[in-house]
Amino acid sequence: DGLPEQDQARMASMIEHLQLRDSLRMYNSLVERCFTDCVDNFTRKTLQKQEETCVMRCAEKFLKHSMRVGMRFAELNSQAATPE
Amino acid sequence: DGLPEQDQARMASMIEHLQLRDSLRMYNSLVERCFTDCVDNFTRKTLQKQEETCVMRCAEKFLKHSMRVGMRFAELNSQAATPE
Amino acid sequence: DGLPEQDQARMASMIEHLQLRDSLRMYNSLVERCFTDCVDNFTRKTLQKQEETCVMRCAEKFLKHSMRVGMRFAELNSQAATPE
Amino acid sequence: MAANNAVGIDKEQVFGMAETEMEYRVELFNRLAKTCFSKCVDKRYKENELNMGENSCIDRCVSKYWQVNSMIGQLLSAGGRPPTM
Amino acid sequence: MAANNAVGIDKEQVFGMAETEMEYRVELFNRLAKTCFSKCVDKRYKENELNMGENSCIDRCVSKYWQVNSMIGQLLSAGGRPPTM
Amino acid sequence: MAANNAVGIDKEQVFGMAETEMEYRVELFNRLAKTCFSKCVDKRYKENELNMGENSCIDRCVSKYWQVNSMIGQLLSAGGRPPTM
Repeated sequence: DGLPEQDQARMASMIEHLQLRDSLRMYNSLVERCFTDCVDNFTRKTLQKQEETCVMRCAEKFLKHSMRVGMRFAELNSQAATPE
Repeated sequence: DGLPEQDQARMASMIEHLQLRDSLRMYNSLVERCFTDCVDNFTRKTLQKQEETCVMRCAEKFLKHSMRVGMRFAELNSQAATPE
Repeated sequence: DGLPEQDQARMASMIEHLQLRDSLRMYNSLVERCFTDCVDNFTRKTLQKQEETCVMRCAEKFLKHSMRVGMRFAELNSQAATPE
Repeated sequence: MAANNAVGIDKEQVFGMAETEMEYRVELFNRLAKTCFSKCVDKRYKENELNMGENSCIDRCVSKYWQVNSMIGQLLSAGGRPPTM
Repeated sequence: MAANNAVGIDKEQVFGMAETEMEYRVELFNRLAKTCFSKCVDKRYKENELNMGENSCIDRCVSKYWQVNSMIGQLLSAGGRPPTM
Repeated sequence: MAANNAVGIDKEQVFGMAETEMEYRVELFNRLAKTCFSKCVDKRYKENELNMGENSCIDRCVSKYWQVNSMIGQLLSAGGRPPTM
């Protein structure tokens, strides 16, 4: 609030940087999870149809799950007036 | 030792920062572990009595465990005269 | 490429720093994995012969595995002309 | 010059703490999400929608995780021991 | 002075993004390696060499992991949603 | 000015290495603690104290983990290969 303009810019840039880093980590963890849950056959080097379907459903479910958790999390965060 | 005062302050501040970060991570991992081990029933949205008991015991055991490991770890570290 | 010399030095130093950090993490994760897979008997405080053998094989296999994955990963990376 | 430096360090600390606090929240969220996904979502992935049972499981899971987080936070600060190792 | 600062911030961002990009690749590699080790390598560790079956499993595992990575990357960018939370 | 900068970079490297070294030790401790907790502590949590069996298991687990850490450290440096990827 009372921060000088330059510091506000720096804070915004830090937040942006953390968000980018976090979304890349989420991407990595999503890939690992769906691969682990859906791919178990290594007799061929390309995905089979049902593996592809499984991966897409897994990813979509995970994203919907994240959005739902995000909403609930935000509600609880806002209820906790002074979180510290 | 031979560091200028300003650098000593910076080193101290870095250590403090790492300790804070590490203790917050420990807090997060403790919560995840005790939740995972103790909570498996999702027919209600509040913790039941025996879940609460389980969580508290889990957390206390984990902290005692950490302290014991910390002591042993320090002993081994001090035995290893030149650790690198 | 077009970076001033000073910035190139900084970039090189950053890469070196990330590589050091990553190799230490790999070391930690290798130790955890081989310990978890090979050590399960806690009636004595020193490793038994067959635990040692298991740990060494595990570590060697893991390193060979990492190298193989690294080669395949590099091939795929170079095929993906514009990775972004 | 010295005063300048002192201010410089303080500002670094403020930014450092803000960053640590944000990292903490992000990690809390990520662990919560991972845990509730494991507890609530059927890994056979027969469809790409969350069904009603999964959705209510998720809501309750988030609520309970939050409670556990508070309980352990209180334990850590009550022990005279702030959440340090 | 102001211009100087602006340049300073931009440069920080460039270095910050390069670092984030490298961290991303390292994490991708590490998760891939961990996952394929779990899927392909016999945990009894009867020898210190990877046998032929393990080696071809690893090659296929890397190839399939890469495909899954691309598929999910496309899903995330297609959703209008760049890979953000 | 150039000398000034060179000194600046060196100092950054010193701080960077000190930080990396500390992060390494913290991670070693955390993985050791996590692993020995899994191996030694009964997950039914019937009491809030560690019993004698758990305590001696923990002591031996720490000792063995330390040995494994040294063995693998030696393997990595012996291979001519410092612990790099």
